[in-house]
Amino acid sequence: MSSIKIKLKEKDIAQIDEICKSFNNEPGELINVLHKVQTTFGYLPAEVQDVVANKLNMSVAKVYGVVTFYSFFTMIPKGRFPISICTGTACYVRGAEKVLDEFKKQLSIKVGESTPDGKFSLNCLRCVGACGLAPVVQVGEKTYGRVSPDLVKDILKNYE
Amino acid sequence: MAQQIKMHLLVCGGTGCRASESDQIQASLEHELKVHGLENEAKVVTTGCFGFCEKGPIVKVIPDNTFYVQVKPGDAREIVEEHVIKGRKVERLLYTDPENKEHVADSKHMGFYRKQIRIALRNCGFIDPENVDEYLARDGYQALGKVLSEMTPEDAIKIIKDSGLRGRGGGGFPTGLKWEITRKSVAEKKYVVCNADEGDPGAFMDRSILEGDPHVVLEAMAICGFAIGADAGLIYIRAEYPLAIKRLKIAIDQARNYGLLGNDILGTGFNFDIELRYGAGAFVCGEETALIHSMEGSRGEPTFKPPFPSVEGYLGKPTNVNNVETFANIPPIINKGSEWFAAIGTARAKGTKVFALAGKINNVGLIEVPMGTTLREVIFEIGGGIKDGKKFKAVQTGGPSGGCLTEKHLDIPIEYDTLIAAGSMMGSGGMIVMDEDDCMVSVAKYYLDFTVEESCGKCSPCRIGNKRLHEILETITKGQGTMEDLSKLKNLSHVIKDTSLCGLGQTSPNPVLSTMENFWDEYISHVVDKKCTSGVCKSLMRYVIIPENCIGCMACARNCPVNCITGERKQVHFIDQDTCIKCGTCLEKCKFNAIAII
Amino acid sequence: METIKLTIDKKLVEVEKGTTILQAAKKIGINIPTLCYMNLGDMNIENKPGGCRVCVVELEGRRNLAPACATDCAEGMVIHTHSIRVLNARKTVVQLILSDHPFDCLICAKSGNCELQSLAHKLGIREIPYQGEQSTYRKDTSPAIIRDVDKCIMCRRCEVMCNEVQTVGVLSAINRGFHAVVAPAFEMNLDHSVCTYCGQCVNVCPTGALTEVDHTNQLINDLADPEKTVIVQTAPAVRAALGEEFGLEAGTLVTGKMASALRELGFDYVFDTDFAADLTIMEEGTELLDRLSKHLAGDKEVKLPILTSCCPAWVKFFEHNYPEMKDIPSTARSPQQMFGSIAKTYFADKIGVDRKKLIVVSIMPCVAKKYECSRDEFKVDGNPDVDYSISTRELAGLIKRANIDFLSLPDEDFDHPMGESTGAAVIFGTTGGVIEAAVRTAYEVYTGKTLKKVDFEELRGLEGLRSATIDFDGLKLNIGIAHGLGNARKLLDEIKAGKSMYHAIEIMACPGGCIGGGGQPYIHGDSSIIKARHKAIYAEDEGKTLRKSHENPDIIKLYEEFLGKPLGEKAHHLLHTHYFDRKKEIFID
Amino acid sequence: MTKIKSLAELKLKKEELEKKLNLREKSNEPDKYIQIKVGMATSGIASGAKVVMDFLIEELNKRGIDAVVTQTGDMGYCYAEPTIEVKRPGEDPIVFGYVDLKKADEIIEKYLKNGELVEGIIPVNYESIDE
Repeated sequence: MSSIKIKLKEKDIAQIDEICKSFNNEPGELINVLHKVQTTFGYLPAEVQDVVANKLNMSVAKVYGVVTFYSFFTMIPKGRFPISICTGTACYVRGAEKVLDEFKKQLSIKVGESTPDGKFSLNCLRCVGACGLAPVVQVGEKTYGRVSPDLVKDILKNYE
Repeated sequence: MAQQIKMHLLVCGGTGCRASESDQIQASLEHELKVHGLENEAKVVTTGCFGFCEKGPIVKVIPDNTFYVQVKPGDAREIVEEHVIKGRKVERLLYTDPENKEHVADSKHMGFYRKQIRIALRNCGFIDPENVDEYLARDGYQALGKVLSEMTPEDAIKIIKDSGLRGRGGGGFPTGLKWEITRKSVAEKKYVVCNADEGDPGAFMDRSILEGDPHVVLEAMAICGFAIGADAGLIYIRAEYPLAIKRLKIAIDQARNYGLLGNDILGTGFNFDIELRYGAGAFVCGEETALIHSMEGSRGEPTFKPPFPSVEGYLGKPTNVNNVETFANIPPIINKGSEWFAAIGTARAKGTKVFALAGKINNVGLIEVPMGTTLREVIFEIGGGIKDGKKFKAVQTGGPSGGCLTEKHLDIPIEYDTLIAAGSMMGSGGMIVMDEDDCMVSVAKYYLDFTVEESCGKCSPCRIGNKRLHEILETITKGQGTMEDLSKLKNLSHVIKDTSLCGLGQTSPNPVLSTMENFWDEYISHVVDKKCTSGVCKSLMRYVIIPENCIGCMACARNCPVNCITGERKQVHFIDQDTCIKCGTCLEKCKFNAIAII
Repeated sequence: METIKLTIDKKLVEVEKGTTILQAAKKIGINIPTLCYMNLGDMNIENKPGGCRVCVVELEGRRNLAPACATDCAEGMVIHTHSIRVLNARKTVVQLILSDHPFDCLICAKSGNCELQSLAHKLGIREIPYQGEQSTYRKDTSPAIIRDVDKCIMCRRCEVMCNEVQTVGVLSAINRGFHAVVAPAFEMNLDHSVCTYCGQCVNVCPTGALTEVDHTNQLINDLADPEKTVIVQTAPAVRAALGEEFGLEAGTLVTGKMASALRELGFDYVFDTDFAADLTIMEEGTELLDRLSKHLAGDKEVKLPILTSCCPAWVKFFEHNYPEMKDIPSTARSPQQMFGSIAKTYFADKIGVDRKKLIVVSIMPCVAKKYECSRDEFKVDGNPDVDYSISTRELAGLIKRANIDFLSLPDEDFDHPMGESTGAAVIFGTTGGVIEAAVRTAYEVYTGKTLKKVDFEELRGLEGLRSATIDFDGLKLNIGIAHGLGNARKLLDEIKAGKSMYHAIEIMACPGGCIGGGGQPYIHGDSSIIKARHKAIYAEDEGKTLRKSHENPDIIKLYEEFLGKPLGEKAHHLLHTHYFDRKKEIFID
Repeated sequence: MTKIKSLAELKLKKEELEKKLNLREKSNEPDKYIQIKVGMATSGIASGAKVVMDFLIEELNKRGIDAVVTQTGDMGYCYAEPTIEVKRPGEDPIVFGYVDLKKADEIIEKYLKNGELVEGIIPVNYESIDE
């Protein structure tokens, strides 16, 4: 998984340093650190992982091993409006797959990708627990319930 | 005289209802009360989940137990003006009984609640989870006080053992015995871990408890700490549960402020504190050894047991891991006694179990029933039966580790062993109901898709075997399966179960095996007849024109995105099967029922 | 000791508590097949992830099958290791592994040495019923090691070697599920990573996922080129292991046969790295005494301890991890590089061949040596002092390819002048040897006395970390020895913290020293082989008439004719080097 | 927040706090308590029902009687307003008409405390006004 090359600024490194320090530079806190760092940067580019590894005094291979293990962590920047489709069982049996297909079609991207303009990104997630509203789609913080494929266009229109 | 609060308006603040703007409902209600000068007579309380997620957002009016469903922020004014001021219920917001089409005013009379006994969920939808005082008012921390002041650790363990409580997270290991083993492990440091990494797709009971009653988990963990000799607790919680995390953080602060966590709890000299650890999206971390590795900052790969966490767990120290629902049962057991608890349920499974009802069922939601309740009672009485009057086909219990049960299993009492005997399992309590429109081969494939995605990759049968199972199922749903594939499925499933390292792999073929066992005909029709009777498997579907009904209006041909429909005006049309992408547009556009799926 | 009685395949066995089923079975002659399991008992290295599930056995009363490698015996267990259920499961598991493995066995570098291949053979697998998607990854070729991750079976042995034993931390399991493999961060190329090329990962890889870069074809071409004079040097540890490839018992010395095989292969001169090892002692020993005496005289500029610098993996390790201490190791080049440097100057002049026409090849128990000779500071106008390095394994392959009946070869001697060596040079091949050789010379130079006994038993052994105090006629010299980079790290951290008590430290990257090098014949988990090689090295030393480096007549002559004196200007130029700060040298691609 | 330093303090704290939750606690199991419904339609409010309801809640609380007081819409006895329906646990409900503060006091003292009937009962033939 190679990622887009970025150059970290001094202040970014200072920010990562601060996050690591807030966890006492403890290698056992790696996952908590990565959560915080991802919240700050939006994703976890290789350069950021390198700094984290350095600060926590662990191998960057291990950091990468952890990043690639957990689906919550991403090395690809999310779109400005990240779209997440719940593919939990409740949503699945109520047609989440068709909704997902429609999003793919409308946006012409695959799961895990972002639109070329960086506006939308598409991801699946497992059960947000709003099974009463199945199928559920989240766009950023906003949750849409009982989404059917023909509603997809309308949802996307909200972000024009 | 000072006005006394005579009415509580409980607004569900669970994730499901929040997703439907329940926080705005709360704000609107408060606003309306203020406008009408009623702030001192009625108060709005945000609670945890009521369980009846199907019809959320829910507002419940106390003391008359009026249960308003699918409330919108704009309904606040009417509720205040009609109900609070005039005492008239807002009829249109009341729940309608699907059986007799009548409004049900009092939640006590709803079929959904009638059969439930709430122990783990007793405070959910009842108290404000962000207010420790409401928890204290409901016997909160009394059990901890009792244990610390009046019992020895052995006494506490004995009560839990006698109660017959078994782990609610999946395996059903006796909780008291687990505590005892951890107590007996000698070490200078021990840990209590709460497994809140609920990962079953379609299960949300742990989240609801954490959101609706976070203190019960803290109290139970402290009790466990005292019993096993630990002074540190960790809650491993999914990062996907921001609301639960927020409420846990508030609860931990409040408990610390009252001295119910921290040093010298209730003046007994007992120290115990709790920290949060976040999961990061890995289902396998529900397995306790994987969970521990994840808490240590590593890849969440399971390790072979023994050693069990009770002996060698977090940072190599004895660690007691229980899940949220298990912990939620602890304080009531201590308060009311093991006999009270043991009297509920069946001979081999005591107490209650929380289930997340979802799928093609009328009342999607969270329920708690005594062990031994039948599937029929749960699905048809509490769950209100199948949506849109369709026919019940199967119920999947136990999440990706479980199996699909059918009509013939509906009357078995739900408990750990009976479900296993029927080819499924209790799991964490997900219950997905399927109807005649669900293709069981596709359902098995769906679960394998999940397992393949969530396998950690450490052991070869799970890493490669599940992938191959999924591929074979894919072949079958595409209509390219052979009878040999079916025997491969069977052998592979058995070997994966037999050889996988952890519970994930040891159970991942269950959806395949149980659907093969119960829906063999469907497999055969996919493989031999090349037909998917539920009409789910696209490749096996054919859209055809019924010549008798076709009037040649050309609506279908005009709308076909791939132009595979030909025919002159007023002539019978024809669909070219090689080009057809089975999008279904023609079926939708035809006004004359001239298109059929075969 | 508490014992346990159990039944395995109807045989009763009594074992100590804590014995695994695998060990108990072995005790009564039942060899349960394994794949990911690795136990280098003598080196204290164990890999027991319980991941491959090949060693599963049936345990009566247990719901599922149990991995024999990870399951402890318990009283009264009844175990079946080859019931139909076990055989079917084991076969299916291996079929699954094969279904995600390339089918290029015939041309795989590991063919014939592949544990997966032999397992498939042992289990009688004739078909792979479960076909499907295969994982594909980019092949990564570095100066020393090739990674072909498609062949990774997630046994995690390399990960254990790289992280726990060597603490290098280049390799980690990455991704999840079907896509899980072992790879460097960001799947970057090894040459962009902090890899030391110690090759311990290659040594333990059961398949062809990790192999060394092959230089044999280049060698065959050079040997056939009439324009070129091709000379060879052979490291001491090679002669103690090469015989294994020809079915000889581990620990059989084949120095003479090796020399004669090399001559048969067509080398123009067959020399010995041991010659350069003696030269190393002259330089490094002198440097030690120099720094020691300055230090004792109170010179604050001079730092102790002095660290050996013969091992290229170790050099790269400290360049990455401890660059702030790069003035501590001896500046002496490794024997391989000293040999090359002298060969392409002194010897080239002697035989009147231009250095560009003189091909210097080394036979090394090592893969890092391949990298070492590619380092820029060891080149003159782009021409490397040592052109390339061949591993022990590659040499064995070449001998076989050239139809040489190794076992019936006569014993021959090395050529002169660079073939003469002492026992001190031979022991370079094992942990503790370099420092013992240095002590032999330094003692006599420092005290002016002749050693009564050249054997310093206190410096020998296979413990990962050792220390000894040698009495230099009143001066107590504290010596530390580490082999395995994880052990080295411990000593380095001590130095960094200012807590080191040593005057001199010998460090070898590989467990056991060069005898356990990354280029040696595969031991397939049998660590007794390392022990046997260790013994053989000391046997060779003992058999030598000359056992102190400064007594090597050709070395004496070399200084007289060419170099002048140790640490002199010419020596400094040709035999010493400098180190780089590679801390920031991580590229992300 | 001050720390709770013993089990005894915790019990006191609970007693103090549970009053605030009493309303919900009682409505959870209303059949265990006396249930009073006050007719609160427009006409009821005009005739002083709200005053009566407030009085009942206040006084029941003061006099230590556990009861669930709810309001309900028009009971259909406009002529007799304000009206209240009282249901003692296990007994049939009774409706009182023309309830003013004095009458309310009498109902509390006699009927609620001792089960003595007081004047002003409206004969009804249904089980509960809500159903």
